[in-house]
Amino acid sequence: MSKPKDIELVRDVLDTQVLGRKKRPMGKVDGVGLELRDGAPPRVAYFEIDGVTAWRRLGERYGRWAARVARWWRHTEPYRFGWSQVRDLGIDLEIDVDAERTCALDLERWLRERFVARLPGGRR
Amino acid sequence: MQASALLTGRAMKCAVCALAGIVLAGCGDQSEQDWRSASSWSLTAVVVARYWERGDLPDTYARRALKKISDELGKSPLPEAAGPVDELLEAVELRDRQAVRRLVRELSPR
Amino acid sequence: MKKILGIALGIVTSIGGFLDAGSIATSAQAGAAFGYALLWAVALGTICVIFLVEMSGRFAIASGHTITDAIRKRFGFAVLIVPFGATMLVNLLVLASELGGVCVALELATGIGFQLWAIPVAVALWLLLWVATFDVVEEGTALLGLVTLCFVVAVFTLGAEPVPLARALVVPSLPADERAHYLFLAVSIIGATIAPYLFLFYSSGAIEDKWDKSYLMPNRMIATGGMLFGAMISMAVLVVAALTLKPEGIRVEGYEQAALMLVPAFGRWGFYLFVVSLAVACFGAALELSLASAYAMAQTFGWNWGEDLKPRQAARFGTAYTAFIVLAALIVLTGLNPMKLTLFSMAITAVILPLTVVPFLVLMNDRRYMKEHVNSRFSNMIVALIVLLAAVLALVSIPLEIVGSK
Amino acid sequence: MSRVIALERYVGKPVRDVDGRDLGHLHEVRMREQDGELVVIDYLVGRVGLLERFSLTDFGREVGVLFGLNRPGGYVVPWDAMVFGDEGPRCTRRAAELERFSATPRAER
Repeated sequence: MSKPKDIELVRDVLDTQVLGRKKRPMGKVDGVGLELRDGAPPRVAYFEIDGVTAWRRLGERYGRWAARVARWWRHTEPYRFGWSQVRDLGIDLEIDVDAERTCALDLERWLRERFVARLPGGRR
Repeated sequence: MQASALLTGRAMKCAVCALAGIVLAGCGDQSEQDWRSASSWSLTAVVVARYWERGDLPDTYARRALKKISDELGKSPLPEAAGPVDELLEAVELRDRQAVRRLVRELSPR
Repeated sequence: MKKILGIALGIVTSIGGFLDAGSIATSAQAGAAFGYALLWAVALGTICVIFLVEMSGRFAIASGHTITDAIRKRFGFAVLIVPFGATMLVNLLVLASELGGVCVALELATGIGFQLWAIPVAVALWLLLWVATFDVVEEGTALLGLVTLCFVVAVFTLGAEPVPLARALVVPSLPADERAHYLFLAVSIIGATIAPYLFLFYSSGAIEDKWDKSYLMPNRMIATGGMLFGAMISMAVLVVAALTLKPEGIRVEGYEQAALMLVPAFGRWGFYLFVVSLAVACFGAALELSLASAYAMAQTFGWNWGEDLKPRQAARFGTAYTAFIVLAALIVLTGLNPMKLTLFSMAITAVILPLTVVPFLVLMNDRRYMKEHVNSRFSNMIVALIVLLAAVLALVSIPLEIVGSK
Repeated sequence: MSRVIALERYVGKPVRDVDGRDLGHLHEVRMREQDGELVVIDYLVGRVGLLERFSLTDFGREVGVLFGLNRPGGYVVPWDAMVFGDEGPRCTRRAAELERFSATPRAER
């Protein structure tokens, strides 16, 4: 378990795979919220996992389309976590969170209930 | 019946030779591909018939292949070439090996 | 001992990915139209794919990343989306070609039109992925794939002369006639040989099997041995077509014509061997392709992935390949000539190759990912040259082929 | 007074200095952990965008030479000299006042 002190945000964090507890994949670091403060250096407010955020990086229009599509599975807000929740940062970024309980897996749960469970063998 | 088969068989033989000749001479550019393809399909029909007659191909395949070749030739610049293929097809459908053998002998280009 | 078994298995499984609708269609056409002349294209593609597959295994071992994963992290989402989108599109076309190949094989065997087979074949494919585990899928198709060795046997039965064969393998030649079609076929052969899904799939497998440093050598052997093994079979297809179809004046435009090529070698068995080879090779490739595409999606968006997970545990992954198979089946249902579809998919593969290969090469030279295992300059040059050459040739020859066939 | 910006939207965007001179693209944010928080030290702005992301190792530079991109280097903008507005990131100092850096292949971390 290691958390480096010096970080190059784009190279080390952005687009890195995020794992929850028990190494459960949750998504990628799609966005970073940076808090700009008066008289103090900016700090990371949160890291964000959200497909809509990722698509928005291609342009505002793609972001709007992605948001519209995401509404199908009632996904309305991005999943956010702070630096204090990060336990390990290397090839992947591990956070101390139970992935299943987060909105990062909205689509996963929606597909599991609406689609996979209705097909033969999908309940196993 | 036999005579007419012979006649159309000869017509096809001529057609195949003519096709091959045209292809070898390399005529018009745009239609060159079409001629090549038509000649190849005609020759395929002969090979299918020959292999079938030897008992090397199942009936269903031989019938379907000949049908398809006949369709392809019908669309080609030389739709007449489809005639002899239909004849082969008929002989295969009747499982008349002798007729097929004879047609193949007549059609095979030297 | 276990590793030796693993290597043997790796070599055998790579046939599943190597010999597919693309290789059979392009090799058969090339042999029938130009004799041995295009053997160099198979050789060139094989050299390149050996390097690429070895690299993707080494990359997984050294960095712990799959390729898609690393491209996203290194270059960002906006850059990844370009090769990702292009690869997905081509994968879909190729999957449709493979499904089409299985359907045509069934049509040849039963006389029932290939479009009617699209749905049953797609369902069978999907069900295997849905309920079976990865090992069953991979090893099963690999063992069945051994039937394609019949093409190699046929080369010997037919008595191919080795000298002209060897010359065509090493010395590229340009025919006097039909140069545009010749180039198009060369490009399609290279595209069929260097399928991107092949090395994307391979790197995912290495991560899933948790390869460590001790696998560096086995990786090299599997990549070289497996790809050579596969190349030998697709060369055999080309040689057999040159020996049996070309003298009859048959140019392969449909699988009906290709189906004749083994008859002179094996008689009645020849027809069935061709049909079974086509069905097995295409089905194996379709399995790998569906999985590889779902892997790529999961790794792009960070989902759960892995064939050993139950669909419940990886719902997005399962949905991805399901959707993929459905779309491919729809393409087959449109009734496009499967062989034409295959040839164009292969040529387009050659066009988009640089999009995945160039970022991958940059990664292979990045010490932060590769540590001391970075590429040598030689392998960089080989892969970059072949891939760029193929892409340029493809861009030139695809329009010519379209104009020529109208 | 503080506000939160979506940093990923500014990555790769062109940056101008106070005189309107083009500095290159924003391609890296260097941070350090201080008292359990991740804090910005400075921003790297390069003449060739993607410079940091396409780590310029030997091969990268070879590709760069081929495509005429081989002018590695750029400016280090301290945290207090960067403003994030609607129209993109902007540097509040002159280019001449900024520290330069060159993107030579770094040693392994």
